[in-house]
Amino acid sequence: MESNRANRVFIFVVDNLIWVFVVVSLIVFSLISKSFFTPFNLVNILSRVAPLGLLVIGQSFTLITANFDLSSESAMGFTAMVAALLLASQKNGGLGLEWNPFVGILIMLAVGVLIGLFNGVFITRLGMNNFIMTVAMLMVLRGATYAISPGKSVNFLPEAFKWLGGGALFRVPLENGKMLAIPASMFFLIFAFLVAFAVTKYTRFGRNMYAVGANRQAAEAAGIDARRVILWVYIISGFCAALAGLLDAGRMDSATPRTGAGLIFPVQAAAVIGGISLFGGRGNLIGAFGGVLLWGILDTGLNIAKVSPFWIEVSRGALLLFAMFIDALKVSYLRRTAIRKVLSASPIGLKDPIQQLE
Amino acid sequence: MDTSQPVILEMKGISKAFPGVQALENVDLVVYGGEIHGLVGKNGAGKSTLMAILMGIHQMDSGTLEINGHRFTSMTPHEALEAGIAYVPQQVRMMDSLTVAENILAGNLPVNRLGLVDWKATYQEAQERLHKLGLELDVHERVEGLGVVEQTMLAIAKALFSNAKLIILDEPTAALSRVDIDRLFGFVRSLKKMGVAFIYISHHLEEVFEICDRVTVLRNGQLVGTYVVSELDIPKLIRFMVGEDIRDYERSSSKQDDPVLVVKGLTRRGHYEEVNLVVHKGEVVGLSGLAGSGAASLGRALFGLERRGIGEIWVNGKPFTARDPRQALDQGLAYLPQDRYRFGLVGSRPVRENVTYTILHQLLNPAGLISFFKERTLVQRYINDLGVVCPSPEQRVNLLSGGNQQKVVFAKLAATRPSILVLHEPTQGIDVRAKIDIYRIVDELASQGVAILIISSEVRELLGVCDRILVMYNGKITAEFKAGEPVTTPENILLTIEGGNIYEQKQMDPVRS
Amino acid sequence: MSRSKWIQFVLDRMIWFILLLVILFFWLRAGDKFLTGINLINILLHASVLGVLTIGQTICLLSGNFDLSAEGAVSLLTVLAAWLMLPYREMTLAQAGGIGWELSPFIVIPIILVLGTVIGWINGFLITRLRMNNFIVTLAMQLFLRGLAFVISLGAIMPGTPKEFNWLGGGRIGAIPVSVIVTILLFLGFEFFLKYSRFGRELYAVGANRDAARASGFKPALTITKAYMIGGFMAGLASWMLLGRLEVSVPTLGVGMTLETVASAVIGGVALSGGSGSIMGAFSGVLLLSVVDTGLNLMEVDPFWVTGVRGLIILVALLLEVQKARIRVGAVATRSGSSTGTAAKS
Amino acid sequence: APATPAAPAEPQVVEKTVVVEKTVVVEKEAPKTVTIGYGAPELSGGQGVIMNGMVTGAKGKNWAVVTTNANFDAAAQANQIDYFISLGVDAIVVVPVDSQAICASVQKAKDAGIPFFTIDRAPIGCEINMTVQSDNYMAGKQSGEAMVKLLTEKYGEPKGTVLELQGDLGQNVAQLRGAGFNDVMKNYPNIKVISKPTEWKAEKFSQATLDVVSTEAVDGIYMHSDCVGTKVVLSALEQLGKKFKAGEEGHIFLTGVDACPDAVAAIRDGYSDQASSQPLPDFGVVIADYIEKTLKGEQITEGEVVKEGALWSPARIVKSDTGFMMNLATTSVDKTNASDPALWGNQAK
Ligand SMILES: Nc1ncnc2c1ncn2[C@@H]1O[C@H](COP(=O)(O)OP(=O)(O)OP(=O)(O)O)[C@@H](O)[C@H]1O
Ligand SMILES: Nc1ncnc2c1ncn2[C@@H]1O[C@H](COP(=O)(O)OP(=O)(O)OP(=O)(O)O)[C@@H](O)[C@H]1O
Ligand SMILES: [Mg+2]
Ligand SMILES: [Mg+2]
Repeated sequence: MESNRANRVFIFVVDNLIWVFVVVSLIVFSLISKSFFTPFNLVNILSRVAPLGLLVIGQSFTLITANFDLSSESAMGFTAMVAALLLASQKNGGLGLEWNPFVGILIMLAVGVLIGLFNGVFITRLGMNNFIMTVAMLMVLRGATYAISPGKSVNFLPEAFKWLGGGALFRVPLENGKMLAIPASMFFLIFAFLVAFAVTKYTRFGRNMYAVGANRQAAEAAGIDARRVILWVYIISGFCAALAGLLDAGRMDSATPRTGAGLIFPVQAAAVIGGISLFGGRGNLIGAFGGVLLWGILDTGLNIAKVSPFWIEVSRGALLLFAMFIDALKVSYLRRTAIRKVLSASPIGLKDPIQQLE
Repeated sequence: MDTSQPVILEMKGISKAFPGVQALENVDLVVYGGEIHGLVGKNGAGKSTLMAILMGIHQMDSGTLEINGHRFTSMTPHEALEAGIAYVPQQVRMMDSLTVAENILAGNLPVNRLGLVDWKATYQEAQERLHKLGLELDVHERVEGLGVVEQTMLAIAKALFSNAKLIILDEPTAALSRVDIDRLFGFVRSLKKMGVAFIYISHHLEEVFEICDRVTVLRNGQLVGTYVVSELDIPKLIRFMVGEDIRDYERSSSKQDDPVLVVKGLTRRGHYEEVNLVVHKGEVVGLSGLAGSGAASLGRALFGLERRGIGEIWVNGKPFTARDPRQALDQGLAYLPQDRYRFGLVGSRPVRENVTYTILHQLLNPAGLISFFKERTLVQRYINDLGVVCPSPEQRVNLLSGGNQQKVVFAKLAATRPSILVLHEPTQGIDVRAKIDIYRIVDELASQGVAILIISSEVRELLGVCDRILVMYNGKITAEFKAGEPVTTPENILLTIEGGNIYEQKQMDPVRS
Repeated sequence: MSRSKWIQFVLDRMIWFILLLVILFFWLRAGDKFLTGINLINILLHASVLGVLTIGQTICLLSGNFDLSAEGAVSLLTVLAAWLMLPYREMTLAQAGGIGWELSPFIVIPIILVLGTVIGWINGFLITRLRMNNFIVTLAMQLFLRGLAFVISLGAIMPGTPKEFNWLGGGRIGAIPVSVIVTILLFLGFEFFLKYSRFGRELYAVGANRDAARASGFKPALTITKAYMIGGFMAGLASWMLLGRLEVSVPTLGVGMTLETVASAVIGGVALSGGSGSIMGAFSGVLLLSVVDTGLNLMEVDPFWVTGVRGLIILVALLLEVQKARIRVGAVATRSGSSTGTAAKS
Repeated sequence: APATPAAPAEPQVVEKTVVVEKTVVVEKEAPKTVTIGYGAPELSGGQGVIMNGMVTGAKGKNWAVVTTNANFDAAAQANQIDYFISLGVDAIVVVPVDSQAICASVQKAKDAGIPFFTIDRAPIGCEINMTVQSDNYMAGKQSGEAMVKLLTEKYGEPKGTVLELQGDLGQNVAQLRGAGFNDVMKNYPNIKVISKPTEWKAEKFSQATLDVVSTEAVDGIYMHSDCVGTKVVLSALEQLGKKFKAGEEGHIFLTGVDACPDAVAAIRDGYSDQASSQPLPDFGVVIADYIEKTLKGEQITEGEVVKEGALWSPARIVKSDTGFMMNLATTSVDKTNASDPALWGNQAK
């Protein structure tokens, strides 16, 4: 009985390994630097990973259906630039139209949706390979961002536009008399992940996504219109990218031609560490959130641990390898004890859990 | 058969050609409601193609199709589903990473007032639906955690839930043990009572007699006829399928005295214990047992696919130390796996490559590259020797019929010139004619001095081929039957397989429990 | 029958025809400048480094694995090579010298090739022995290696690699650059090698069906490790080529190459799921990218539009490529219709 | 990357290890050590070295420096500045990844009461304590003027074809260097400028040179960064058989911004013609004085700053709408002054 309980606890821990990493890294960095585990810093980690998080949500949706969306980093930059151009004054790099910020937000979200629609239509209707389609889109959109700006950043955006990304929801006083601003983006991020989790877990559409990713033929045989599901996940991914653009532009109070550039690998890494399989049908959004947090903690933690900038990338790579190593140990332990069911439920992205049993 | 039932399906004059093959020519098929309709024929006779046309996967070149009175001149997969036709392939492919409940209700999950998926209701409904069909599965379990029968039954159940009236079962028993087959048949019969019709494709003719009402026979893409099963017998059916009487298989090889494979006290906890066995040169030994008896584990372990545990193994008088398949092959032991799609063949590669995977090192020219000339001649020789029917050695192997695929696996193993060949369910999914071919191949190999160990749940097959049959129960070898001895009867063997003891002379029905 | 075979033949090589179309497009747009010998050589020249890396990537993809680390290896190995060969120069300047050992290129070249291979081995070890996820492992490795490149160079540019070293990247035999010859030989060689060697067979078998490969006596773990080692070796070779061409090491060399190599391979018909595709196919993908790049350099496109136009051209080319499935279905339908002698149905 | 190199004005030997160290904390007798937060936009080329200049400057004052690298990512830089603020540093010094995007962070620092300085680039649209930079537009203009002069010498009138190898068009360093150059070229309709973006990538410098020079009659090449470009472009020309010394038939003029050691050496050797030398090495050292002043509560004043023996002298401090701005002088280097030991490009050992 006792050992059974211990075993259950163990399995629970193994199931939620990503959260173990999150907690351990929090503890380790707190021990390394006393300025890490401060309310200010923790709040900041959450708000700064918000754009990344939104991209991870979109990416997770496509990955669950066994599709890539590599274009989302460019979609984020492009939508942010479109909105910024429409909203900012000429002096600040905009077109001088100075439209109403809400119109700007609507347009930017619509552009995101359009990009997703475009990807989706090409992939589902014209039979393009999803990887290449989105790589091409990545180039087209980044190029378009450079072209419309042209090359210039745009800043000083309207307050209402900035609020979600950079605004404070409320302020709480700290012991040292300073006020801690609780950023709206932090709540939005958590809210977005909850919504995304709810969508994937509690809507028919969400379950259809898993079905399509797990086995497209079987899903189609069950009357699920796989092409429609895939079209929709790309639309959602485009929408999330636009939201990420909104958060980023708000936080930075500007849109730059390079906004979002180079985020795609961190996005995929966060999703995969969080248990979303690159091969579809596995993983959940809560795990992906853990992946995002871990990435954010490493990012900040390494700076705070005063690792030299020259060494930061090295350390990040090494830590990532270490996390995967622990995961591999887990898998091999499970293999030895042959707890096959746990393994197949395990939240770190295995290609084929059964194969790992061999 | 109950002719009072309405006609569900009527296919008339169906023809279909593939590049280079006339797969079907002018074939008719009529199925009534509540009927289990057998569909038999040699490998490549066109059974799967006919069904693919019915399912809208292939388009027929000519012919008509009527389902429940609706006429179709062409069919899409979607229309087929709408019309109530469901296909359960041999390799059931479901949404592995999702739970049983979700697989059942996919695309139509119950929602609450807010439009959100109601998981409690989902599990409950799935449970109830399964219960109504008399199927008890844990609906919370992921499908990848289920066994093969459970998956097949689940697939049938799923089809019914989407209002299928006619379910096509394509070789559903190929990977099942007898116990599981009984479970499946029980399930199918109970559904038949509810008015569901089945088309049942199988190479196990006894099964056709066991479960089918009528049977349609195809030969080389042409219709031979449709017969009421109770008016047929096996030899007749075989004659219809093959077009001639097939000479019964007779052993010609004979066992020699030198032991090739010697296993002493092999033990792996939880799988098998204290296994002792000897296979001699030219001898064919059968090994049978229930699922979980350890027979299959033993085969895989010998080949190095699984851990082996402790104990001694000798091959040709030398200690057998292989830790992986490569070493096993090098030390003279070859293994034919049960699941040929997953372990036997690389489906997307040509026949030529599949045949030579095991012996590439022998085909190298002085430059260390593969000599295509040597390879082609060798492959051609095996294709001729084993009678593999394929348009060319460059054909992708998964486009061949089942029997020919199995021959390719044989060719691959025979090419290594093994001393001992372990065969695991070698005739699964293979037609009667090809089975005989396989037996001949086995016999031929034995007469060349290869020791052969066949692990199979088909007792009749073992009786026809083996010199000796060993039975495993609960991880131990519990009985040995020698060919030609009076105790060596199917009944006795089945009894021991199920754990009984023939010397206790208990009168019990050995075939079914 | 012969007509359909011919259609089949064309369809199988569709990407090459698309390549011709793209060349035609640039010829019309950029005028005779484009179809000059020297420009065609330039196209091949630009295809060389990308090509060498794509060979490595393709081999990894064939085994069913990604290699995201090669671009990191290029960063590290170029920096390392320069660092070992160049004379010492004070580090406080934007340009720096090496560590001061001034090793001969004949020592350094083997070092980077071996190091590349070792990096590949480490990838393979982590993925096959420790069963870590290949995507994350190689991504982490990329970060790690690029990080090391910065640690060694401190971000500085190291100019002036020795003549003997530059031969591969910058040398020419007549008008033809050595790197072009080497790259073409490598593509042909690897195409041949994968077709005729034992390793090639293993690679396709392991990529297509790992379990069956194992049961056929192959060792998937070993094959995958070898694939990564080839990938690493190619990264070493690409580093040598690139550094020799530029004569300057910058720690950011190679940034963004992963997507390009994977894209080239996939454009050329290599499946991301493993076991299908060919080296020459991947070459066509590489050529497509470099034709587009060179063409854009000759057409006076607004610099701000270059990236976007590049993406668009690739998109259109692929759109043509996917049409082949439809053409094929059409061709097969008419053929089977005629062979049964029945009237074509609607 | 654009080289904005740093060599201390008083040549001093800086050990390599100094650079590698994450922070240089030198204990002071005073109870509180001053800590500076330094944010680099990236570390390749000159940027890594600017950072070392800052470290050197701080070391001279016995300050600690916390350094970060944004790797071209404006958002990452914003995060790092948040972190400086939470750390409570005494002053923040940044080379902005994006001059406009930095303003949100400037506001945060202001709210927290931390003085804010930038090096190399001024912010656009917000006010900070001070910027120390050299004028990139000016540098581009100098190179442009030199190019015009060279073309006029060759043809007797300003005409010909010039290849402009641009940096990353999303960064205003590249934009200013481009604008300075092109504003000169605009006046000469017979000079055709072919612009190719390189994103500061050495590969692309090489590729664009090979493609354009082999198909067009190019008379001159202008590089947004000669640190990255000189060697690469020369080796590309050599591969095309078009590498000639000044005065030889077929020589292609080379001008560029930065005046890195190679570029200066190439001018001496006659392969290159002009480089606009930005006296950037001293940024960190110069700015340290003004940080000290600000921390002591003293006012920075407008006016000329002269320092004996420094090429950046005389410099002017002016008050602009983005705060005090100190523009260090840019020197146009050609064969007449290429051997001047005061050029930072000649200070390598
Ligand atoms: N997609 C295809 N392309 C070309 N030929 C095919 C294709 N599918 C089937 N064939 C050929 O059509 C013929 C009929 O095959 P089919 O699969 O219908 O036989 P089968 O009766 O189902 O055999 P088995 O018992 O082995 O399953 C065979 O000669 C087969 O090789
Ligand atoms: N990977 C595994 N993890 C845990 N237990 C296993 C595993 N594989 C098999 N077993 C258990 O080991 C025993 C032997 O299983 P195995 O499937 O090898 O039996 P078998 O005799 O080979 O069956 P069959 O003849 O039907 O193939 C069974 O009790 C089974 O539940
Ligand atoms: Mg079949
Ligand atoms: Mg078939």
